[in-house]
Amino acid sequence: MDLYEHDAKRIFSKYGIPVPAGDLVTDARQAGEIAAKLGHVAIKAQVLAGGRGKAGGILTAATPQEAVQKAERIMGMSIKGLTVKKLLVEEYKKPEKEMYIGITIDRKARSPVFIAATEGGVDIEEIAKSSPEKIFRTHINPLTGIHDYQVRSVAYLLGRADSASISNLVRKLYMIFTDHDCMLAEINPLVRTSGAFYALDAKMVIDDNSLFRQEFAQEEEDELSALAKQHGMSYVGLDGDIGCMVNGAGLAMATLDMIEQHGGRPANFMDVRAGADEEQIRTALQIVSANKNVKVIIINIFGGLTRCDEVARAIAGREIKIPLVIRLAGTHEEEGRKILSDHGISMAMSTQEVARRAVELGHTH
Amino acid sequence: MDLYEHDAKRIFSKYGIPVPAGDLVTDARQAGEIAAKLGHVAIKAQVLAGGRGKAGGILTAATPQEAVQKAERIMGMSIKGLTVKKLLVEEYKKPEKEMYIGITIDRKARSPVFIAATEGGVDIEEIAKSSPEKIFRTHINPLTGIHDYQVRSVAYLLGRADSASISNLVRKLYMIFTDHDCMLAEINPLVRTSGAFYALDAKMVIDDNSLFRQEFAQEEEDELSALAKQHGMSYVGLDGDIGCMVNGAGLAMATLDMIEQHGGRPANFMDVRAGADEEQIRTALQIVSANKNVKVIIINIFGGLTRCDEVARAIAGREIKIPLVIRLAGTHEEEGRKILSDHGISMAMSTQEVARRAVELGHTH
Amino acid sequence: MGILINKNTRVLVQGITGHEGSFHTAQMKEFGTDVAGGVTPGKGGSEVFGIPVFDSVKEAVEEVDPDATVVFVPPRFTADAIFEAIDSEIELIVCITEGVPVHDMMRICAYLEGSSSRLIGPNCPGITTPGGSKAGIMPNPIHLPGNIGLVSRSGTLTYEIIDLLSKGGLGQSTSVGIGGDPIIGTSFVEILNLFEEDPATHAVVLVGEIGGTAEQDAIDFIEAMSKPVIAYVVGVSAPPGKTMGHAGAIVSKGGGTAREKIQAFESAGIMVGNSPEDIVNKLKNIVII
Amino acid sequence: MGILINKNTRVLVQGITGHEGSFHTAQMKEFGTDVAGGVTPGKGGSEVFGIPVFDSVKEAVEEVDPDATVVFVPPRFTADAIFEAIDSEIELIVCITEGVPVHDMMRICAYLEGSSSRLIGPNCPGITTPGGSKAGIMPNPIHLPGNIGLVSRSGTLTYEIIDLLSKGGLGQSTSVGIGGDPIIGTSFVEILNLFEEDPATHAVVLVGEIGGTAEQDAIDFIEAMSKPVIAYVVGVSAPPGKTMGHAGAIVSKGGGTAREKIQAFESAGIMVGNSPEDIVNKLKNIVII
Repeated sequence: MDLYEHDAKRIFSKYGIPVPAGDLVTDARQAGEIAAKLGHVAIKAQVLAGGRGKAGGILTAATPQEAVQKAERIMGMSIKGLTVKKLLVEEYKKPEKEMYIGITIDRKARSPVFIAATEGGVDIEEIAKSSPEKIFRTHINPLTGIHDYQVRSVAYLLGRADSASISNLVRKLYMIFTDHDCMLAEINPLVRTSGAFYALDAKMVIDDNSLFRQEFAQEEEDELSALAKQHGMSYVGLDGDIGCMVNGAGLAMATLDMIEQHGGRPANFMDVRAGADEEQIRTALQIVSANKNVKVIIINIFGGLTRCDEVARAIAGREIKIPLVIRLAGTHEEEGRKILSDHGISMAMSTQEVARRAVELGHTH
Repeated sequence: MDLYEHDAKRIFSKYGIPVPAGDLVTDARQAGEIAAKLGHVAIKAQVLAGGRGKAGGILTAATPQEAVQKAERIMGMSIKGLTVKKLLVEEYKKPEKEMYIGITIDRKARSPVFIAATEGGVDIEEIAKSSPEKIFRTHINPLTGIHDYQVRSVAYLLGRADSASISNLVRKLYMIFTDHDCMLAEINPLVRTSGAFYALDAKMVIDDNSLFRQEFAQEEEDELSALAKQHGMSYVGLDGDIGCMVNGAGLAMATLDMIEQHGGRPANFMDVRAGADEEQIRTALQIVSANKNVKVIIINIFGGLTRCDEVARAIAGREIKIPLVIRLAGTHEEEGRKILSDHGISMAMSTQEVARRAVELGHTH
Repeated sequence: MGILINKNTRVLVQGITGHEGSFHTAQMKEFGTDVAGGVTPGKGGSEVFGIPVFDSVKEAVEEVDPDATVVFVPPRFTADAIFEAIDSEIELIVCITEGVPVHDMMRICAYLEGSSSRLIGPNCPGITTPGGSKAGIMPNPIHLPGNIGLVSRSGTLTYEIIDLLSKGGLGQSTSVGIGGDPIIGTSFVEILNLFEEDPATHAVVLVGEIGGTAEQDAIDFIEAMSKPVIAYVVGVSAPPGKTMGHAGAIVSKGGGTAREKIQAFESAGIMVGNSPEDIVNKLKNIVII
Repeated sequence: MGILINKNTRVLVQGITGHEGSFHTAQMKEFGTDVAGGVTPGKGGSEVFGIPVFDSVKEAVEEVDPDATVVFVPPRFTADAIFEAIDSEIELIVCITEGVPVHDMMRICAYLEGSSSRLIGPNCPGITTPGGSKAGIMPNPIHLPGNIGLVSRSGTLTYEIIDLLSKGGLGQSTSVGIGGDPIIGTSFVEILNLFEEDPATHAVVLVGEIGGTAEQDAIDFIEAMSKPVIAYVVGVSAPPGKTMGHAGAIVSKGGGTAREKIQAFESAGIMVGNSPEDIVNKLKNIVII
């Protein structure tokens, strides 16, 4: 899960990484009160999307009046489909120097990698592509943690005169990364201003698999995803009209791909996970059908621990009226087929077939 | 360095390992006051030596009067050459069951090893020899720390019904071991009494090399060792009459061995360490000669970073009157020999020779 | 006859008394797997389907000497179970558990280096050598002995492909699910290498997903293989940057879309199927030729 | 011609600008060692005796490509310096520093497994191949090229033995101080194995101390060696349980006295000298025979 900038900054601050003074507001007028205290401020849309600056979601204001005006301009704005409901209003820091430090996971090396660059504030990937020599990388052994010599390398790169403060930031960022099971912990830009360092932006992505031991309030952008997650399932809304309910992420993606290959458009991705029982399937059906665009629903289950007869029972007892295209295979497949045929429901024999039939059915509706 | 039982118990207690209530006293009468509060007490001599119990250094008392009497009996007692100056007076716990847990370093495996036994209170090495199958051992990877499955193994061994409390103790003992750079951290016996567990005794040995990062008050048993340590040297008093001042522990031991081979008895072990300069050597001479038994002093230096000319100058300018037998070799050997011969001092050519000459000289004194 | 496991492989089940563990233990036994023992701490001394249960892997090793272990324990305890298996020097560890924290996996993978164990997974369906043994959770009836090697990052999608292969008369030497998570114990290349060296395998199906660059990393190796490989990559229609159930199915910042992977295979002259049916058809052409 | 180092070995010095580091760098150069570079963080760009100094081992590797490194950095920073050398894949790391915490060494030794580096030490005088190269702190004038291999846990005692060997006409193929601490990177057995395989070595002197069982652990290997080995163990007169300067020179609870070690060698039929002179005399008999 992604953390909001203001949540990440709260954690940074707790670990002693300096961030600009500021506060979160949900009402544009509050921006004026904060500006009255802090003077020149930056007003930043809090949405879980990149490119906020380019979209006009980050503005500065020199006076309280201006702060209110700018805050009003940003509040309610839509950035990459997300509505801005919260703003971070913080002291504006004019950077003398902008740098980048971040830690992410290198899947190939199977270890964290610390990345630093003497340029920041712009897209680090752009720099990585155009001038790879400007990007410093060092892999961290997950059993030992970051070594002092690695910390020193980053510090010498970013500023020999400031190496003590930078070393400190590097160590703290690594602590944040490991303590919070991060997939990413990033300061971009890290700025130097009047001899001090500040994290002007803060980004943290938490490993979803770690949430049983990390304490983060789940703040989903949409209700259906949140509901699915509550039930141990995974749901992502898409903009088509064919609802999908599949067990297994790979099979779910294959189903979406084949809907598109047949000229249809999926309304969602949904993985009901292994071992789903009758009730779970019923809940999944409710979630998928809650999307008003859905004209037809694909149920594509290849059962292992999930039993086809349980799925069939959930289907037979459904309350929704949207047409279904069903494919059940694997554990208790025969029993499942029998339950459905007793209810007059026919079954497709493969993902290919279920996708084709759903697209056909969608067109006739 | 060894910690006193009461110091180790203070650390155990801080980490949440239960120890009997009690206090340290330096006056036998105080034992009565503590017994008045605690009831039945155990009175334990605080000396850095094993076998206190057999030597009569651990007694119990049922009343305050008895506590004072027993404390008087122990205070001032000599155990393995050490005078008892402090007593730990603590609540007497009648054990239902005595066990052993300890962590030490396995030099061959180059890792910590956790040792547990269902019998405790007696010498663990005796059990290890007579019934090795009763001793549970599990090596700990120093990069990962103790694994839960290892903790569980110990807990199941010592008491399945109490596995949660024992697991807790095991984890804490390992934390103590790593946090304090221990060579040994041991609870013997670990007792179960009225459903609760207590560390009746506590032993910790700290790696001397770690003292730059560990905060332990140096409490040396004898002044000369303490003085030597202050100057970065190593001194151990022995009961012979030939003083020794050598650079390097191996060469120092070889020197002692050869003194004995020639029928003499060394008065001390001393390693002045690499890089000793004129002043260091002068201090070392003072320490060695402070032992009143010393009739003759061997100076045996094979210089690397230590320069023979500096050693020679220290010898030439000495203030003590005890005869010296000298051997200097290695860096600036010629210059050293010249300085000594200018002062009319002759030199032996090997450890063998220096030992032989010292023994001869000792006999004529 | 296939890779990694065969009918002589003695299999241990960690988490044998759990819901999933016991279900799949029964399935494995039915398949013909020699399930030699199980481990559930605190349940040592009991039995599951006549299989002895031990408190620890160490005891299981002493009593029943397994060659492989299948891990079903919940995510919170998975890392410890794998460490225990590695320390007990079990050669092959198959971790089925979904939802293991990535940081735990990084530590485990670093620990595996220099050990004598191989880890498959986590979050994988395991390994099936048809006619031999199954160490995992693939449905029993879909397999057919043959000479196609299959390696996949997916679970249920793999079942469908195996099912279609079998129905099309294309039996499998071994099917291996390496897992869909960002950090896994054994890579495509390592499995491809085993298939290349396995005389019973004549052609290989590789099933990839969006996320990471594991598919691209395999290309150099595939180009040097003597056996034909056909690739299939799902997630073309997945919106970039959205989490797709698997932590592994996130489009990583630096590339990793399904389209990029498919293009990489095609540029290298490696055959790509666009559906399970297509894979079967293309394979039939190869195998006939 | 000897083991571990020879005249072509390119040596790096970590901690080159320190008191000890610079002194022994000069000594090594004088001996004929190819000292290719040095490292002191913050002093990159400077020079010591014409040798370039770098901020990091990585930079040194890029610029001067060393085969070995000699570590002189203080105990507080030693572990990090060794980790840096391992991560930079330097083949041979010789750690001279005395006083490195045992817990640091345990972590390093676990880290070394599966790495491409070998560590000698810590708390050791290093390695000398007379007529070839020196990576360490043994005094220059005492060595003589020849065919005796020497391996020792001691420092200055080793110098005396080498000195007597040389004066007795018994030159050395290589002398190795493995260090006196409880946890060291390379054991007696590993060095004995190198001497056994080295055609230039005809006989070996092993110098042990009280503490641990490293000497006993070597016995099986020595018994299988084709070359004669003569052992010398000091600390017979050391009182048990007293710290003798080296952390390694503590008589461990479970055995490890000098007398036990000597008896173990003698029971196995391995020759034991009782003084440096005795070693030289006994070796002369062997070498003549």
